[in-house]
Amino acid sequence: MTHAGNNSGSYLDAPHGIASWLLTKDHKRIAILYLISITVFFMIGGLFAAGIRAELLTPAGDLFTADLYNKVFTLHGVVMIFFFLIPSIPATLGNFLVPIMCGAKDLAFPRINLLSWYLYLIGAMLTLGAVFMGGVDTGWTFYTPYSSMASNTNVTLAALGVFIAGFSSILTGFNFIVTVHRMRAPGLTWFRMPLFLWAMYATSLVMILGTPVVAITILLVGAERALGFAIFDPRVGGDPVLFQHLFWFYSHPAVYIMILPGMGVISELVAAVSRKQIFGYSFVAYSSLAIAIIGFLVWGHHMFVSSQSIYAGLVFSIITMIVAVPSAVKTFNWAATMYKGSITWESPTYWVIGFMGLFLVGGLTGLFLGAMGLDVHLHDTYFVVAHFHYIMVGGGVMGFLGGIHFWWPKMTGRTYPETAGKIAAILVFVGFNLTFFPQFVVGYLGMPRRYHAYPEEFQILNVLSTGGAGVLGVGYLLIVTYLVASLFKPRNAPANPWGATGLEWDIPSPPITLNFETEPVVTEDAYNYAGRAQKAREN
Amino acid sequence: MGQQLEASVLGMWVFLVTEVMFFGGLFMAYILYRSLYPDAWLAGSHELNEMLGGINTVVLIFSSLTMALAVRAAQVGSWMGQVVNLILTIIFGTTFLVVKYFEYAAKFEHHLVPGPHFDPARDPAQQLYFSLYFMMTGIHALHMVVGIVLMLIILRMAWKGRFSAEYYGPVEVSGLYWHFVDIVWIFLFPLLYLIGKHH
Amino acid sequence: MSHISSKGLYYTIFGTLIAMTVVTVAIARIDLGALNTPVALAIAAFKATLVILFFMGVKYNTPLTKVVAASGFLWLIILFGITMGDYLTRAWIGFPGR
Amino acid sequence: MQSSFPLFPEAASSIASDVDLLYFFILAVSSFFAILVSAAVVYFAIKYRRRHADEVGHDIHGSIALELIWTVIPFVLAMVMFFWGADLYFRLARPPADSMEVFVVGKQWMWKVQHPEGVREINELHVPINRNVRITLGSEDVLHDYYIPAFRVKMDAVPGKLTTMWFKATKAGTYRIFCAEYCGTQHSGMIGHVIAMEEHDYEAWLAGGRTTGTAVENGERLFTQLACITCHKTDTSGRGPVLAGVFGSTVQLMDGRKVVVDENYLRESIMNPQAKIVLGYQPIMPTFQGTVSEENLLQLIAYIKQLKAPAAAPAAGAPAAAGQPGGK
Repeated sequence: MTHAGNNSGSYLDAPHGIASWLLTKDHKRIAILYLISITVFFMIGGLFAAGIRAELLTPAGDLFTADLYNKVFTLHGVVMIFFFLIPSIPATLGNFLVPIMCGAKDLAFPRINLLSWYLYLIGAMLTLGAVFMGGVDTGWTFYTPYSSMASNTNVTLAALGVFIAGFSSILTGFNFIVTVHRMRAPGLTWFRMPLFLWAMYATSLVMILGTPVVAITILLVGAERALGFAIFDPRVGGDPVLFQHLFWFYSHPAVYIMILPGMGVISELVAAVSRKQIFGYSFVAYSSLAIAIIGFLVWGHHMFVSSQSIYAGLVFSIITMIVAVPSAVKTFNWAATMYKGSITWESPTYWVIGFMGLFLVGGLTGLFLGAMGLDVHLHDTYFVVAHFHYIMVGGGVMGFLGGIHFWWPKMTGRTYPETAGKIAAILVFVGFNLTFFPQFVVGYLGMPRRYHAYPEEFQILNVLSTGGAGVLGVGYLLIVTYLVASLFKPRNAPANPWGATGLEWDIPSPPITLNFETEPVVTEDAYNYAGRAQKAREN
Repeated sequence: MGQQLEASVLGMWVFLVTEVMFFGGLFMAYILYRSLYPDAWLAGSHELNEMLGGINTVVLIFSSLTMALAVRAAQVGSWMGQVVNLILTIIFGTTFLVVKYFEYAAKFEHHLVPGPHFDPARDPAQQLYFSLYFMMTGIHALHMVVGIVLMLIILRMAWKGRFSAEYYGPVEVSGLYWHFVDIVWIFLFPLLYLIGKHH
Repeated sequence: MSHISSKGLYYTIFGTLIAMTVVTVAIARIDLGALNTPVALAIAAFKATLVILFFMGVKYNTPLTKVVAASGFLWLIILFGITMGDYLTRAWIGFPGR
Repeated sequence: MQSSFPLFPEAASSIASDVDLLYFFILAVSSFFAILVSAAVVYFAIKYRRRHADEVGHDIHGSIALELIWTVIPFVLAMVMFFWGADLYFRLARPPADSMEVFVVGKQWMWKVQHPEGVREINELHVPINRNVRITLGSEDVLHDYYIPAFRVKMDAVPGKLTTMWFKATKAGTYRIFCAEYCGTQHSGMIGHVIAMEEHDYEAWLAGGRTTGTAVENGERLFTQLACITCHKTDTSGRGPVLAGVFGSTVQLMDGRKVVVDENYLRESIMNPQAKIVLGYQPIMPTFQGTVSEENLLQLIAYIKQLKAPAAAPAAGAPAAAGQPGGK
């Protein structure tokens, strides 16, 4: 099914001009706007990361001053988390695919969708403003009383940026929830939905229930700094640990905002590269909801040594162990999906396997940290740093890049060189492991995080880590290069290059502005490869 | 139309859930510090004017009634009903803010604003009470301002006769927001003003 | 949604809300001991429920809207309950900061 | 101190090898599943590779039995890890009764240590081996965290309250101390050493240390200097409660609550006296916020802690019955 003739009506072409993009209400164009902005922020965050790794090449703090180093790691965290990871998959692939997978013309509230991008931009600009006005040095966690009383940096401005970006995220989640509830095409029942939609729905729940709490918390820190109010101030009896409760009430679930979409992408990719119904569809679907909901009950595992009550610690620890189970269920189901599949060796497969390898390590090392007695030793060491990078970069970014490689022909109408795609996936996988695996070892040795200088016995592992970061950086640059280069080539992508099922593959690449010429009617389950092949044989 | 209205109403409810959680952080701090410092809370609430708080509660309940009637007027297609009730809603909302202004002014006068000018003779833990008082009522008042602007827009649309029994979504959806802001105050009033008035 | 309540219903709700406001102010003047706060909160919750059910029309709305409205309060309980669970059990072990 | 390229930290406390054992258990379980799943994925990807362009996979939808198996097994293993970890954590949280006490105060960017005998040190901590050491931690400014990797112990120092940690060193030697909670510019410079010594070496070190009186003596001096004594008299004629025997007792507050007098209650009563007024007393005590440093505070607490109720107290039964004026 090639709609070469229809490409003139593609969403990329009409209407023309910058204004038509900046004022667009088309979810696909907004996805592209987001894609461009988060790529820019990924590069900024990556530059900060390179700075961190360069400083840690030697034990002495010789590249940056301590102050500068603290600002660099703070901004690495703030930029990567709030301006890259949280919007990464939801605002790009999610924006692009949620309406199409629902069989709808657009999201429920297209104007609010555009507003969310502008809020993101305003938040990002304020935070960048804080960078240019001298930076901020509190760590992305903004812990009080350091952030409210001790730091002399631009905390208020950076916090305001994060606050506003939070609303951008809320609006995205809100739009997805209403869209999934109200805009599904006839016949698209909940259990016929692609698993990516389930994952986006679960993610959106976390966004709307958690984000407002961190927003008000950051606002309170702002009020302490700007107005002299006392909320967490220990001098008048305020409790800094309350800040940690409120902060992690959002920021732990926020980890699921970063990983659930990646899981959704991988569910799609596993089925497509294996040309097979996903194994245990309903278990994978429900596990997304379970992770989103149970994930709200575990925040105190960030506080095992914070002077939180040990009994509260018990509750948080046991629920943490429980929330590991749905993640394990997903992983086993993905692996089982490949059993007796028809597995292609095109580039998306490399990302799928890479994701599984890294996510396994990330998830399993969470068990070390959930076990309280062991966490006392590991808390705030490089073990934690390695763990969450395996989850958020190994899981989140691999999922994001896998998704980008998979849907790139659909989004842009272009194809990228397959070999380059495979090499990039291997480089990222190898570079990533080389960067972060040594950090588990150095973490168990006791190297604390956020250290500008460190004892000499940790050096060799840090050198390995920095070397790996170089490989990782080359991998990312390679991807940006060939994807951007592909934009200058003619649009030659077929409507369904992977032979995958799903409404998005039934429409031309790139899609027309209204997605569908006629409203689609769904008559089959998702991933009905066997059924379709059967039908093809009968015809 | 029904589809669109349903989506908007659902959307507003989802948004209100985020609002609940937004205020939830403040209430969390309130619960904790009140349980830790009951005496400071008692002393703090004695500085609030229960009469003004009570008047504002009644004013907001009036505004909720006129809001509900405005939505009803739109549903039955009464131009007059919409315009009159919306104007009343705006008037009540503004009254609330004026009263609030006088309350705030009194707090400034009595050195009850937390920070360097806070009355040093008072138990420092009262700074927690007044910080929360200003944050809670301040953010609530900000929501009132947004609500009033929203009502002005709706009033303009109603004036032009944009709403009918077939199309009244914007009135209904803004009404939901207005009622929510009222509900927040229904909790703030006893929690901030009425603690231990028997003393 | 398409349900239109009678004006009479709105006036009745309004009257009840005003009455409950008077009651809560009056009760605050009586010392109920440990019950002071629970009673004040119960009255506030009752008033809020009236507003939600009738003025906001949840009573006549879809089950989905009811679930959404309830979820906000459920999540509040999670936030309050678990956090206070920490503070209330802090002294149990008898070692400071544990 | 160690080889120049260690891959595993030294284990020098009574709990360290137990923590390591849990670590190796989880490591073994994790490795097993990581290798199992990775191997399966790679094997499937090769074995079931696509042979021709329009081939599709088998029509398999799932298996309830398998789902149950891979839900229940991880769950059971996770619960084992939970109980094991919780058991260790409770041991780490409860200092044994016979522990010797050391006070540590974190301040941007140093660790100030006071031994009960009066010896003080900065960024170093001398302890005897084979004795339980209980550390009471305070902070002068922001959050810090006292971390001794070789002992596998760590605890936040939280401004506004005191926290506790303990360990028993088992091997003489010098080990690193880190600040593990980010605390500003020189966070990575807030490091030091624990010097674990044989008992007799420790005694010799203590004897050779310069001291300005024991913690209790310093506390007593402060108690007079700050004029605490004018209100907190030894008999009930003072405007503040009698402090003898108050530590560990339960007192009734003005608002009807009862609290146990522990280190944090004493601390709060000095820094923020209005917060919890004992029944029968006026809220007249001034705050000592800004006047008393965390170190002085720990000395005052050490002094108040050892004040014993007069032996001939007429009150029969509990040393300080509830309702009887207690702390302030």
